[in-house]
Amino acid sequence: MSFFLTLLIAFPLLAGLAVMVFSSPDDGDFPRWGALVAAVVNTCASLGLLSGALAGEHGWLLRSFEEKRAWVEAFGIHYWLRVDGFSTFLILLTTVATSVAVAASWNSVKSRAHIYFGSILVLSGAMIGVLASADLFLFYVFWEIMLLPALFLLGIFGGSLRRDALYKFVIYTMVGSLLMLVGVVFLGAQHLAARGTWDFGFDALYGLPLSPGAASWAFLAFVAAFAIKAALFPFHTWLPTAYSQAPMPVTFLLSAVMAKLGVYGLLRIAMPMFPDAAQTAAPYLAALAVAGVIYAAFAALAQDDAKLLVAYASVSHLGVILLGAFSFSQQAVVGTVFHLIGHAVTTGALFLLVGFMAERRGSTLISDWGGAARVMPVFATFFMLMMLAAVGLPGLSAFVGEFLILFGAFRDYAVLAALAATSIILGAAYMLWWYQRTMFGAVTQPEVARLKDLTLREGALLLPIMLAVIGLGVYPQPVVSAITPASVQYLARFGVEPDKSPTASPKNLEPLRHQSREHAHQEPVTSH
Amino acid sequence: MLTYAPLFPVILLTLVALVAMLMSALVRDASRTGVFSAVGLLFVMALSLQQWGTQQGPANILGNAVTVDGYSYFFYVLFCLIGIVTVFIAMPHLEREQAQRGEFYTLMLFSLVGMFVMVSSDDLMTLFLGFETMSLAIYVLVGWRRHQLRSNEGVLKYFFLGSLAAAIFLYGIALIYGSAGTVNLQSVAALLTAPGSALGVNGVFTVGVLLVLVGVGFKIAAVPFHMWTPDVYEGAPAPVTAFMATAVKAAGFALGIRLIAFLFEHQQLHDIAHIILFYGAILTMFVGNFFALAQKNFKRMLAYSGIAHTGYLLVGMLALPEAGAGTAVLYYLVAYALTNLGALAVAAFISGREEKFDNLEDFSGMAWRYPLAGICMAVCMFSLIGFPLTAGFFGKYMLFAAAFKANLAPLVVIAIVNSILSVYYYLRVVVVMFVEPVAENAAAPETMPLATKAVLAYTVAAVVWSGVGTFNVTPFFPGLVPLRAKAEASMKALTAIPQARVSTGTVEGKSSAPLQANAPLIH
Amino acid sequence: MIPTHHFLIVSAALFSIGLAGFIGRRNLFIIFMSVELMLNGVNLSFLAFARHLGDLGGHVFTFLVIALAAAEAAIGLAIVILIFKNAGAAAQSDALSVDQYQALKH
Amino acid sequence: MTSSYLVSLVPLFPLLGAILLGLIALFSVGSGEGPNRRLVGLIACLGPILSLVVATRLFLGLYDHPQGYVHTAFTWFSVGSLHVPAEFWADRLSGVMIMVVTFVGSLIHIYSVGYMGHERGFTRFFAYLNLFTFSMLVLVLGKNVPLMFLGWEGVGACSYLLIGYYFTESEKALAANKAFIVNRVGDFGFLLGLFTLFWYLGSKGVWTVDFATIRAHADLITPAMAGVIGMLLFVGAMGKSAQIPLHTWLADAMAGPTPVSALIHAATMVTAGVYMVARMAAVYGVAPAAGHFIAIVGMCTAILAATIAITQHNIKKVLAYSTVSQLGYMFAAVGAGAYAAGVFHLFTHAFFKALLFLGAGAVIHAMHHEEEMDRYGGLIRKLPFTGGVMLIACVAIAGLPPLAGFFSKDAILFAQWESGWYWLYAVGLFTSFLTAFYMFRMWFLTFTGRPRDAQLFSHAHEGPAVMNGPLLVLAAGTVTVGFLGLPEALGGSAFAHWLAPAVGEHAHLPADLSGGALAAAKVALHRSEWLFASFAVVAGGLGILFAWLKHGTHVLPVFGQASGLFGVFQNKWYFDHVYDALFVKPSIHLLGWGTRHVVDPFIIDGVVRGVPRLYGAFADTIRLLQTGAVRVYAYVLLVGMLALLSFVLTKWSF
Amino acid sequence: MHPAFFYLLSFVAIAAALAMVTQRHPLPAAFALVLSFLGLAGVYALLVAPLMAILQILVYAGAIMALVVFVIMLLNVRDEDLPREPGMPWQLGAGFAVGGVFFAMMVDVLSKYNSSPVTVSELSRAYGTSATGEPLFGGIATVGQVLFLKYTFPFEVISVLLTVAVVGVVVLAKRRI
Repeated sequence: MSFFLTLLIAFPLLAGLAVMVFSSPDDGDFPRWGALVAAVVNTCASLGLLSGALAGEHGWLLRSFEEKRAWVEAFGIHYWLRVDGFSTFLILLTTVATSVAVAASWNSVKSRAHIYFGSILVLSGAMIGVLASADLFLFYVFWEIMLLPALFLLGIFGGSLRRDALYKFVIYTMVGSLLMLVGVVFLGAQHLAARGTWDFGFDALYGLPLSPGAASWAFLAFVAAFAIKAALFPFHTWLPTAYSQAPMPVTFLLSAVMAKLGVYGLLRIAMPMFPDAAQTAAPYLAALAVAGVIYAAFAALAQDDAKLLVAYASVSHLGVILLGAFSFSQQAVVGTVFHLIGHAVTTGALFLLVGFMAERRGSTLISDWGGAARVMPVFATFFMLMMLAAVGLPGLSAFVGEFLILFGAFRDYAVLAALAATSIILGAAYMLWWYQRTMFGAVTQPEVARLKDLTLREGALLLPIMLAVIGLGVYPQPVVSAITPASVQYLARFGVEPDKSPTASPKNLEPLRHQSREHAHQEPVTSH
Repeated sequence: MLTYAPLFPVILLTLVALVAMLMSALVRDASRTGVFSAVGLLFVMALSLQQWGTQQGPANILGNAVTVDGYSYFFYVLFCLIGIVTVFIAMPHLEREQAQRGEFYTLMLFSLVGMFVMVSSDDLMTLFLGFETMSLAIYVLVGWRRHQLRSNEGVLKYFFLGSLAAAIFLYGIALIYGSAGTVNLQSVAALLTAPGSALGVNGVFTVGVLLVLVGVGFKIAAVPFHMWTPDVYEGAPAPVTAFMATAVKAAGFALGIRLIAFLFEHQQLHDIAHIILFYGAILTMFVGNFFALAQKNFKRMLAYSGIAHTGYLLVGMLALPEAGAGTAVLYYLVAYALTNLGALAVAAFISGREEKFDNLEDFSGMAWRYPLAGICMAVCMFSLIGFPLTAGFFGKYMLFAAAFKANLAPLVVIAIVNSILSVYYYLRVVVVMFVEPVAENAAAPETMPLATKAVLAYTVAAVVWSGVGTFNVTPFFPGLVPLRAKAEASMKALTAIPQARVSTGTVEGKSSAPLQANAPLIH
Repeated sequence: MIPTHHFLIVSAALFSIGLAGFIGRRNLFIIFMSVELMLNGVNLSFLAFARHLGDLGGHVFTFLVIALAAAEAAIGLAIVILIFKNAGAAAQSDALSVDQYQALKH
Repeated sequence: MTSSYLVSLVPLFPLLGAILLGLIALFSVGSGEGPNRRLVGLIACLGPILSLVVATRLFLGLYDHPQGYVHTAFTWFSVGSLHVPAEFWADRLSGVMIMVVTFVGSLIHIYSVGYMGHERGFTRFFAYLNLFTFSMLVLVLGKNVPLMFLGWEGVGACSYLLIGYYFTESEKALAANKAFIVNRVGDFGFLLGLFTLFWYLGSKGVWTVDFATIRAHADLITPAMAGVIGMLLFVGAMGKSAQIPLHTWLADAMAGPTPVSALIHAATMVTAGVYMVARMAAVYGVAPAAGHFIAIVGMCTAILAATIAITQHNIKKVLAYSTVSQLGYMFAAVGAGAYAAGVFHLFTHAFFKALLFLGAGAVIHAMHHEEEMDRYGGLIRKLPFTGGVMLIACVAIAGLPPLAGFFSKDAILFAQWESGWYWLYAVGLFTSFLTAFYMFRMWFLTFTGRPRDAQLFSHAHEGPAVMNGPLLVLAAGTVTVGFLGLPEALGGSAFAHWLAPAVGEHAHLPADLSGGALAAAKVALHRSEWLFASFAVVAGGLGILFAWLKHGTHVLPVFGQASGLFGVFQNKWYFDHVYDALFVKPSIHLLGWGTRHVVDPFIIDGVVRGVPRLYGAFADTIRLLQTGAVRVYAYVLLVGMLALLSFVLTKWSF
Repeated sequence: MHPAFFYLLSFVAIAAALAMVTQRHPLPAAFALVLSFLGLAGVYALLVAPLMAILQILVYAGAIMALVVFVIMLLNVRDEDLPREPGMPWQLGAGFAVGGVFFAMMVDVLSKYNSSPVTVSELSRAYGTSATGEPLFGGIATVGQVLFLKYTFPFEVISVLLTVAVVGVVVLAKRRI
């Protein structure tokens, strides 16, 4: 049995606690360096997951990383970790995002740095735990632990409206969590009723015979929990407040990973464990998701604070992702998981940039900016790239996922997918408008004229993100093919067979209607 | 001699109490009495644990006036644990209040004797006497700050309402005695299940049972018998509040479970109890959570929160026929006790002299001044919410699981709604302590006494440790870990009694048809 | 022979008068004595039942209750004294009124 | 054929150039002078020129391999039935396109070295331009729809970047936004078209996004479905190629540097829509209704843009609307199924419109970036070369033989007539008159008459050789390329013949004729071709005459606000006003404002905050029930007890 | 004994009880309560509970009530210390309403408690008779036997309870702690 996943989870958790406990409140350097070293080490370690993921035909699970131990035997609760195509890259994303978040907060945390950096590490560990759990109970435990450091980071280090944001955040997520607890207990009890024992292992709960009426309620309980995390309209209002009030590196982490976990939960638990209820409810949920896409896009259009604008943009994009999660075509499912990563990179980067803007100008109000591209050209270049990535330009990270989702969802919900596709117009509208108002135009404010361009540290932070943005956009196939087997497994739970592979064309290329004879029946010259 | 072995823990505890009484008269340094009490309780706990491990089945001695079974031992250990922690909360507290007197520990020990009695008998009258012994000692403890009006008022209210409840309880016992001819619960259970017996549908008996339930409901603060709780909790010194919120409530539930367990043996009584508990639980949960939100005083808030938790526990009691429900209730009691001890230990420390600063706003920013207190409070609040990796989570989880199995899904949903409501006020405490600026008027000393530190560290560790759920590991925390492991067996011992009675009864089988539908308590 | 339930009804009457006194009066002493009256009502029930059943348990219970009442009386009176001395000094009048003590509320 | 990897090389060179230049630009920030402009210019021109070399090699090879070359570089992404390789396909259609792109692109790169020589952000400009060339090449070479979409969006982004090149001027940045967003509306339709196509074909058992496979299986699509798909895809073309109602961005796009306008907004990018429709010829072949619709939209755009063009004062705006108008022609052609004619017009238009823009650039360069014709006049004396080449281009676009525009436009108009769409033909003919009018109006206003700004006039001078060279080459092209597409009467179109394997051949004669009937039909065809050609020549000539009468003879033409119908023309038919009132303002001020200030804070958060607030208020109220009076507590206790007792005693009888 | 004794004694007990709750000053109320207890002692005697009757007089009416009276006197309750109870009739009326409802319910329930009681002869047979022919039931010997054989544990518990009371009173009443 491998300890790899346990290490991956426990290392940041323990390092985080150690940073909190063994550092004096006035000391900034120890937590900073400690957290950075821990995060980077964990990032490097997590690369080990790729050995399995990229090995090619590895089947559904990376069996070599699986760990299973009894935890509470009386209730069939296991300490059971494993990863598959859905979770591998999200774990990688988490570790990388943690490192970036730590580095991005280097100078911005003035006091209580030990709590700050410790919380980030604990958050990271809990998120990896959520992603690696193969037992519903364990999943729930990690899910809840995740809330704590987020609470601290928002409540202690947040902006001036942090109390409001904190309450909203907590109320929303706790409502979701407790509803999920009902669902967890329900599933356990159903297993008990059907099989005579308690068991919370995912494998035991998939395909469990459920009583339809109660199952749909339990399904909704799970969906509520996950939808709140993933900011499904109309449960999204916590997100803009929390994202705009949290320190930007934290927002980066929340937006890049935590919001994604809601979608992950849908794909891992809510949908496949209640296939019937899921298929019944999916159109309505998809409609909500699409409503969110459009709604948040319009809201983003009307924001005058960059933080809120990006937050609403993120809600809008999450709507697209959720649409994918509620669809049952392979493209949509793979696209959903891929977009979790692709969108994480772009939105995360935008939040980082907004953070840099806040550090420089002391304000993220759009009206406090204007013409900055002349003053900080390198910043403007990075910003442009991320902005174009965020609007889903092909060849950059967000395109593939968005395309696959819309593409796949179109099969099940043509009208909804079409409505969701309006986000490519609206997204361009608010993003470009924002960029233009912030970066373009003449420099009219003396404060803007004094701004400094990107520092080396910030550039070094953005560089890997930039490479990821381009890399995922240009050559997504390795990731896509690693996700694919898991998606097949996932769809099989709904009785959905994957489409046949592209047909070798049943007939040869025939001449067109009016085509002249001498060019007919000539094969194109190909070489691969 | 060995016939009386099951009584040894009670006897030992009484001896400890008597020695403490002598010490309080003779030894000048009262803190020594405190230490002695703690050590004595440790011994009692060790003895209980040892006997728990060795004793086979329930022991009925002294003409069935004493029944000591696993259930009793469970509570012995729990009471001892609470007692020891209370001593350590009280010692620095009393020192600061300059009210360090041996009688405090003596009375606490005597009230523990009363509690021990409450769980060592099936005889209603004995139970009642235990109940009163406990109550009388607590009355005095509540009024410990005798020059403070707040404390006086608390004891006044508690004493008068307590006497009223005691009288009602006693009247109930009288009616049961009159209708059943006995006040021994085992005999009553046997009569209830005896074929052709009309006891279960006897009006006098039923009213007697209801009156007894009112008395118990008073002690566990079930709505509408809860009104005294916030006032008394607020008026009492924090260590006493801690003791009341944990030990007294646990004792009340110990009594309640015993009563309910035999009531459930009879169909009609089961129906009655079911309906009462059902609506009582809902009412209790809602009242607790609604009132708690509006509180500004921390101890008052905890009092209402305690009422809400009584509601959750009532859900568990309702599910009692279901396997695991008893375990859930007992485990919940432990979790709740640990959590409240931690929270009130923090309050006892932070509130300052005479607890002038026990309003929530006075706790503002205190987590930064006293990190351990902050952590402890946060852990306790999260445990009360039912957050994973805390004791409260497993408690709630087990309760809900049992209730689900017992087809009480509506109650579970209501309980969840209430849990959501409760998040508000629990979290506010954490927010106040961590997010708000440090309060200027705080009067707590700069350094935290060792005993307080020990208590806080212990409760944090215990709450988290039992939340991790690693029950099978060698106990790091005396009394805590085996509790969960053995609670199941203890519940079996308790609920097996009526069954054993039935099987040894005069006539085999149950003749009355409705009884058939009644599910046995333990599968 | 007087039917047992006559005794029981007398007992219930005493208990009810105790109840009425408890909630109908403000005087601490009278409230206290109302409780005593209720206990006596219960005692009567015990003895009536004992006679009815021919069982001496009721007598023992009565005995125990009397002892209990003594203990309770001691504690209760001590509390009343304490309150009277403390609060009486503070409040110029109505020191014996139970309604005087309403500081802990809401 | 061993050299098929060359297909992937074509877009590679500009990409490498773009990356290199981008890095140079990024690392030279703050280094004062910036990088060596000569070196940068060299690198910049190298990309498209190398591509041109490779493209020429491929193009020549296509003569023997009409089905083209395919090279799969790697798998872009592949999920289940959706297989999207990065696969490039040079067939005869894309062959023409890569020639246009690389040839015109190279010339414009060279021209820009001169034109942009003194601009800040020189390197950045060429990085964008190279990136554009790359995207455009991907667009035309991509063998499947998503890959084409990559190029499609890529050129859009580059267009955005280049229009906003002078970003310190807010209105130019806004023009860039507008271009991108309006294009996105088109892309929206394009994507939906792709989705419909894929899932519809998939339902027939063919899962593909590959152009060749789609072409082979287009007959599986029902006409109605093909109509829907065709319309949706055409929406994409509308955006990219500035057709009504998505044409509004192109005129604003003139905010970019003039070479950009020449390359992107005249010669290449804007023709992508036409190319796409030609690529999907098989699908449109199934849906004649969609074709008709496209033709109508095209012709409407043509005349609408022409009417606007006759009222514009800005030289680039005139050219911009001219472009829109010409694009309309192209769509009219492809709508009528005359793909060869459409693409041929695209081909010739690339030459003369690039020439016009570059010539205009030379004028603007000479006039110190003054673009308003109000201040031109008499420039032929200062800029004889520029005036000369522009005259050639104007004649070409006016449709006078034997220049390129004559043949291509004639073929289009004839195709309308042949399709039986006589109204469209009439509109086209009238537009042809307007075209000649506004082009010569522009030429006369610029080059003849008296100078209207003496100071600017006195400083005007011809551009450097690096600018004039490309003008000369393009002029030569304008004169000669027309002969590739002769009408049947003059021996038939080599161009159409060349394209036939890719888009099919537009049959001028019924297929079932033979012998004498065929010969007779041929004679009739040739006669009508002559007839219609003469109509076109007359229309063009009239236009020039009118322009001469109105503007050539006046010493000082009147400029100012036109009124009446011309007012509508000058205000671009109020499209911008309507869009602003209908879409832009309501989005921001109604929907955006409403979500931000009403729905989120009051409705949703009203619940989120309201429920807790209610909870709090309720709690604050009921806490008063705890009065603190012992007797009240006792009452509650006793009443509770009595309620309990009475409930039990009444529910169960004892 | 004649049933009239029962009704007379009951009347005394109830009337005295009523008098107790209606007195303004606690001292007359205490005396009324003593009277009531005495009446009750008589009823106890009617119930063949001589020991309890004696204890009632000795301990209850004697000791406990003496304590109460003593405390009332000790506190030297002035008139103004007594609660002004202007609305006392109303309050008491409400109290009696609650008590009355309870009483009515109890009467309803208890009146069904009419099975035939154990007869005197049966008592005599079970517990024996004294020299005068009275049953030993309820006498000091029989009660003591039961108390110490069957109810040892509660007896021990009550001793603890009394100890608690002692300690408690010491704590509460001491001048300074």
